[in-house]
Amino acid sequence: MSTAVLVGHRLSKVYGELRVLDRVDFHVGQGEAVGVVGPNGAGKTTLLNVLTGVVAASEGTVRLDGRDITGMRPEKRCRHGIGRAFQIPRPFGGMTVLENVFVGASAGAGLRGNTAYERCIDVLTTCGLIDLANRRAVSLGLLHRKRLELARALATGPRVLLLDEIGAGLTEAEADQLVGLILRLRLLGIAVVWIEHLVPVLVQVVDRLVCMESGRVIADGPPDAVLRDPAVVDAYLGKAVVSA
Amino acid sequence: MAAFWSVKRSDTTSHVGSGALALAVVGLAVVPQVWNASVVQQLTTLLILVMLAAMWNALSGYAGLVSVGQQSFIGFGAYTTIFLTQQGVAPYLAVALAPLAAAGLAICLAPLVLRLRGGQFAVGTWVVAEAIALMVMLDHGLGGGTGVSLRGLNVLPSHIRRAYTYWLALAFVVLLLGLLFLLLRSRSGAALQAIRDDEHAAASVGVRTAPLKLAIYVLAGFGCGAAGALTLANTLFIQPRSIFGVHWSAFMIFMVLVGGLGTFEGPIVGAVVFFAIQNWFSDGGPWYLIGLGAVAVAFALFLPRGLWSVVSQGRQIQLLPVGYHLSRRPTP
Amino acid sequence: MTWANAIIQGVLLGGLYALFACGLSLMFGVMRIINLAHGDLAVLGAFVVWLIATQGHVSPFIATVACLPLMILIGYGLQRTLLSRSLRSGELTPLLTTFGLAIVVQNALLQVFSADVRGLGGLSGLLAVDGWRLGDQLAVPYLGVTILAVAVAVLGGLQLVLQRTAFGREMRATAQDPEAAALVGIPASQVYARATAIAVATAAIAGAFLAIHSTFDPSSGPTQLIFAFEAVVIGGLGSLWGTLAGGVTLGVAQTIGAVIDPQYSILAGHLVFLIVLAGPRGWLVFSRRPRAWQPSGR
Amino acid sequence: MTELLNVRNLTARHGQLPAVREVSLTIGRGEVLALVGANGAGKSTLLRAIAGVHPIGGGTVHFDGSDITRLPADRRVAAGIALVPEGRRLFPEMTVEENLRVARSRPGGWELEMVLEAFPMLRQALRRRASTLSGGEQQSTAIARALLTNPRLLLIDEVSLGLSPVATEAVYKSLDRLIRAGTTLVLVEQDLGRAMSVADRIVCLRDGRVALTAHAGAVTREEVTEAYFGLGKPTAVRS
Amino acid sequence: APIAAACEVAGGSSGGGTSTTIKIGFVSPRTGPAAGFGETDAYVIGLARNAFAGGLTIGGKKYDVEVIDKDGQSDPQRGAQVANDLINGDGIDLMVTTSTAETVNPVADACEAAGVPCLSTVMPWESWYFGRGGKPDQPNAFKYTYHFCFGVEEFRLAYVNLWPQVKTNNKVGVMWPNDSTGNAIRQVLGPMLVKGGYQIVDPGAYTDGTNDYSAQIAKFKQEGCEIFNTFPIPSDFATFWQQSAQQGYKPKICQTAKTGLFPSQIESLGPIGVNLAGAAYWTPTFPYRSSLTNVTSKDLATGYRDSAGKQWSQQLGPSLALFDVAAAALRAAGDPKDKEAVAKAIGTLEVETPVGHLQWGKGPNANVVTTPILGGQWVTAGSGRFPLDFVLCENSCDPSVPVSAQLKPYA
Ligand SMILES: Nc1ncnc2c1ncn2[C@@H]1O[C@H](COP(=O)(O)OP(=O)(O)OP(=O)(O)O)[C@@H](O)[C@H]1O
Ligand SMILES: Nc1ncnc2c1ncn2[C@@H]1O[C@H](COP(=O)(O)OP(=O)(O)OP(=O)(O)O)[C@@H](O)[C@H]1O
Ligand SMILES: CC(C)C[C@H](N)C(=O)O
Ligand SMILES: [Mg+2]
Ligand SMILES: [Mg+2]
Repeated sequence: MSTAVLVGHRLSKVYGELRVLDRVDFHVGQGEAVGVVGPNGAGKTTLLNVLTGVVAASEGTVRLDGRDITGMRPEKRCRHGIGRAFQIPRPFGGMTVLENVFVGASAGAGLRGNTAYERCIDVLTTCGLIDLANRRAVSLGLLHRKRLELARALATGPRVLLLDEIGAGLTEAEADQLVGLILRLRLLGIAVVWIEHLVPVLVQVVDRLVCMESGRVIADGPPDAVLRDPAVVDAYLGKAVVSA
Repeated sequence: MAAFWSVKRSDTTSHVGSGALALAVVGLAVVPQVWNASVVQQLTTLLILVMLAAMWNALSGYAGLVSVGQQSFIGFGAYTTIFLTQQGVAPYLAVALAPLAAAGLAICLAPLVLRLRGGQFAVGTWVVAEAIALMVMLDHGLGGGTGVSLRGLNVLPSHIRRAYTYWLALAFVVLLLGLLFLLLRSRSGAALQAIRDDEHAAASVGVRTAPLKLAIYVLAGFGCGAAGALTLANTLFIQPRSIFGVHWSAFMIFMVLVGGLGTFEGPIVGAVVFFAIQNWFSDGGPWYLIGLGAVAVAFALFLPRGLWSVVSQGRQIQLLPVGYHLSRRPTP
Repeated sequence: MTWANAIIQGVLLGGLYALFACGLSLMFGVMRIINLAHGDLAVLGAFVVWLIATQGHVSPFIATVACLPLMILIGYGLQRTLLSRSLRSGELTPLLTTFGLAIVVQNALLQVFSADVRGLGGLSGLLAVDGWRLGDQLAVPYLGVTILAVAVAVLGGLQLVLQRTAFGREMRATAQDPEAAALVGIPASQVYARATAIAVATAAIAGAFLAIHSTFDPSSGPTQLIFAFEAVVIGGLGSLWGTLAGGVTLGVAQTIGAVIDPQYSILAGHLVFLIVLAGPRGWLVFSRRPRAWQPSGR
Repeated sequence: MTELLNVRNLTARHGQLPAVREVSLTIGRGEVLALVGANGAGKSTLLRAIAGVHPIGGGTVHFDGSDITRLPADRRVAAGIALVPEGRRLFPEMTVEENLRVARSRPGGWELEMVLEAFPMLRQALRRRASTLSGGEQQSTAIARALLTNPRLLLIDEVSLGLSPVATEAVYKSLDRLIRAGTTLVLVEQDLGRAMSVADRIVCLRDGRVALTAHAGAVTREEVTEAYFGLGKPTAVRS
Repeated sequence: APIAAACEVAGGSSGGGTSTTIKIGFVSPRTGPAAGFGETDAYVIGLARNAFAGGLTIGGKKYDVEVIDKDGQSDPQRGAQVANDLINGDGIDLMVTTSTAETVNPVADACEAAGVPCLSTVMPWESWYFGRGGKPDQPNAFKYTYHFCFGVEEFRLAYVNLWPQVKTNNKVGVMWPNDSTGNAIRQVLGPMLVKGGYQIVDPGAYTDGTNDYSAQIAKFKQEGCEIFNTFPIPSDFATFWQQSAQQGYKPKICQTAKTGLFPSQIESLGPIGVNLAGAAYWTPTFPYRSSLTNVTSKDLATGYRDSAGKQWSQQLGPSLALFDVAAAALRAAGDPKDKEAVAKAIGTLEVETPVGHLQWGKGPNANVVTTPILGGQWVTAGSGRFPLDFVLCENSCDPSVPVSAQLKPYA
């Protein structure tokens, strides 16, 4: 089990009455892939928001490589190697797909000139967007937008990649491609945190599965173990049978 | 895999375009020698309009900052020029220095103004302009509400004065468009547009939003300051009410939207159109203005993406290439 | 005493500003349109009222009521012809449309009515020129009270409509996402047209009272526009009560400023506005709200 | 089974590029049709065109015998067509309850209480601004909102997108109720197994064209997946 | 220097050269806030064009005369721009301009800078001379620009001869805005009136477009000012005057300037506008005729009424006077195409115009001739088609203009 890259310690987020995150401990190691599941509204996206700094934690700390980054602004965290794909895609509509990715490569990874272009081309190719490179992002359908989210995040050259339901709505074939891609990323030593409701897809990739419910982590461990955990089953899976 | 592809920033049209623009500048530079006073005077006005349009476009077209208050800097530039000349600075030197003061003002205003969003920003900037105007009116050293004339230019023979003003205007246009072009072509250009489209998402891919917005805001302040100072040099008399008037913003909106928002070339086209309308139809009194309004409405209805969109017809034609284009390498 | 008087006058002046701002607030709230023609539409209304009052020899108030149907029609038509179309192409396009509209209206009025100054005060009898005198330094003008009352009625009424009625709910829904509104059966274009109609009607009312409060000519439109915008921004988007509060804040700031030195009157208003703006974000308007399909951080 | 919706040679473009090309299909009353296809195939555009929120470039749409090709979206809702659009499109500044109440409902079975039973997670979110909802909560609200218009034809884009397995179950349960009530359904569902189990008929789009129509029982996963990407022989249209 | 030389060629090539047409440029506000001043222009320019139709014979040479009028849109930048177009584009030989600092100052500046003779009127000469940077100790600050108009001294004369006609406590409440007129008045008139035995109550300058004046009103009530004087734009005065009525401030004399120039500005006030005191820089009773058109003041007013269907306005006189002076100057120059000569000629000119007998050199400085402004009052018209009438109550600036009434107290 490799050293933890990104660690969240006793993270909480409170909105008025509502305790969306409740003292969550979370960590992901180098080259490790962690799947996050949980019923809708469990707090998964919020966890990501807190880790990326889009939302400030009400309490708790976030550490990257042991360094406390709790107060750090999102753009800074990104440049320190935290890449993030939003659950609901947020492309830069006015710009082309290529330019979207270029922003990631230049602002996020700090690349310039040809190295930046090479990065863009790689990423676009791996995400299967290369043929749409000169299309304006507004013109993409939902799933292409999701891929663009992924591509843009990859372009920032993250060491930790936080993915929020980028697989949702993929056809099986497309899902397989995605799985292949994530596996390759892991080989590159990139840590992956992947929120996904497509458990069958998830289990093909992750070493560890975390299940949240109403702001708490209710299970954390090897996928098959977690999926068999009765708490997880009735909170999340229902009678949906999953072969891990 | 990647070997088949390459990113291009410019193509033949843009090469031609850039060349043409360079030539145009050279051509413009010799106008005072070859053409008569009227042309020089007119072109000076046009150049000032181009500056204004380009700056407003930089703000709203590339950074999503829809300002209704750029007249703050126009007026500030003009009055700084007055002030400096009163301190014994040579008029043209003053005109050249004033924009820096305007940039300074922009830096001071930024902390307040740049926190605002959307319509809030629009109205906020407008109010700031009005407030500054009122403060200037309080200062009778600057002529208060009476307004003041720029004295001291009269010592030069009129044709020399005209030529100098013109060259100064031309120089500023080249400088500003140059700066803008470099900014947009640099990595910051893409980042700026990202902010315009979705500030949150931009931040989460590592874009430093604050400094970029500041940069563009200050640049626009500088540019409008220059336009103001030159307007003074061109018209010699100013009053707070008119030099800080919101109609400047209206004109900028007109020029940019008619030309084409968020394109480098559009505002220039728009400025020319506006200028043409002003000169050809202005003797019609009310009718001229009615015409102007009608044109604005017509464009909004039938050509909302502006004239430049017609030229480039969706295809990303750019005379000055600021975009990125992916193209397949001829595979060996 | 002068202070008390200043505050009273300020509150009443605020009523005028709020009335003026009402239409703006509505149009921005519902259609995200910054209507640069608002002031000139108000003056147009004033001219219509003036025509009716002088030709028909009726009191300005009857004339105002009489002109409403026309203004409603104008507003409705305006939205159906110009605005609806420019709304389809980008959020800035309406800015161009209304700018064009503004100068067309203003100069058409100049062409038709000449630059002569006109007023309705003279036709309003005592109401315009008298008030309750509470001591020699304290006076409460009938007109100011009337305007404030009308403002409260109009803005309050509309606020209730927006909050409580189905029509209001549909209006807010359309404001936030016209297409989605259509998908739940709301005819967006009609909602817009109604909103514009109401906005223009209130503009006319404001114009009429402006013409009673002072005099007007074709170029008067823009002069009050900025105060109206300030009121809207201070008050908070969609909240017409807020707009009322904003107007009053502005009015009081100006009258208090004037007591210190007449030159500070308008300046004080602006400064207070900027202070409010610089202050806590919470209740401020206009801030770009995230769209449904991209809530912040999601 | 008499036909409820009849689409003939429907074409829809985004700017220049055609996203739906001359698609023809008919849907019978009470039928459940699963619309599948790779991404970018044109599913959403097709649904949007049927719902009237995407300009129709060519062809006709008949609903219940009457031509609605030129009918604006809101009138189609009144006629009984509802769409749960891609990306939910809730009203961000309104509470969940307002989002649900704002729907102009035709006379019919669904009331607020019933949808809250169908989507229990919404109950405690009723007073919350829609913009603060989680992805799944938004999806549920969107479906609930559509149900409240009491549609005769319900079009759902990406049904289970972002829904947890339990939530998905819940949604399909409520869909069952609809189906039993005789509502006609068109679903875009990427979970093929799911699609084939609920649907009577599968229609697969490719590059905006119908690549395959088949009765759910009469076709294998393999054949459908082939149709997705147009591998192998041109797929026979069996019925 | 080579550059300069090069421009010399270009610069020189502008203008009409040696043609036999004289071009006169005319700039005034026709649109925008000051459009009221421009209402009569079309008629006056018509008269001038007719008069020039036959051309001018100067030094035995016959010249055609062309009048080109442009709209300054009540905006300085616009004014300067049209002026420059006239100078460089149309190559005018002489510029005439009128009405308010927003138009006159920038046009005059443009002419001074370009070396084109320019005549202007209808804005107090102090804001014209000092506002453009002339210094009190400078006898002739400008080489090409000349001005004829009343100044503060004329206002003083009018006031000190008008106000005694009603018995008051000589306490004058003043509202002078922070604009070209207001500032000139505050600087000079205030002290003069004090010397004249009046007590000035000045709450301080205010900004045009202010919507509430209760602060000032309160002050005037406290001090019990029985005379009130102001130089506001019409809408501001309306606001103020109504609030005064509402809050119970009724001076015995309400002396307005700028507002009250034109009938509509008073009519629009309704009843509270009647008996306001005003001042006029021209009325139909001015016993002079236009030397160019040979039209008498009386005919000027009736002619305008018949052609425009409107009541006479003070603008008629000075506007026509501009052309009288223009013609005279061109004649006196010997060579009308020689801008220098024309400018010089104006410096020593004597002309008869509707506003009086103008004579340069006798004015406060070489560039300015002062013209009268006479005190009077807006009263309900006994007869005729117009509700109000302006009657002169004093003529100290020009005794040859008949006085037709006594000032009545306002309330
Ligand atoms: N700004 C906010 N104000 C109030 N409540 C909020 C806010 N943001 C999120 N919530 C609530 O917090 C809970 C967790 O939201 P979150 O998006 O993290 O859930 P999730 O696990 O991502 O669910 P899903 O799988 O559906 O995306 C939800 O109930 C949501 O309504
Ligand atoms: N707004 C738009 N402008 C231009 N082109 C668009 C737009 N929206 C979609 N397209 C294109 O139209 C085609 C069909 O898109 P559509 O979203 O209908 O496909 P889809 O089957 O729904 O894909 P997905 O499964 O990703 O939602 C795609 O090529 C897409 O890129
Ligand atoms: C007539 C004067 C009292 C005012 C002058 N016309 C001006 O507006 O400058
Ligand atoms: Mg989520
Ligand atoms: Mg889709």
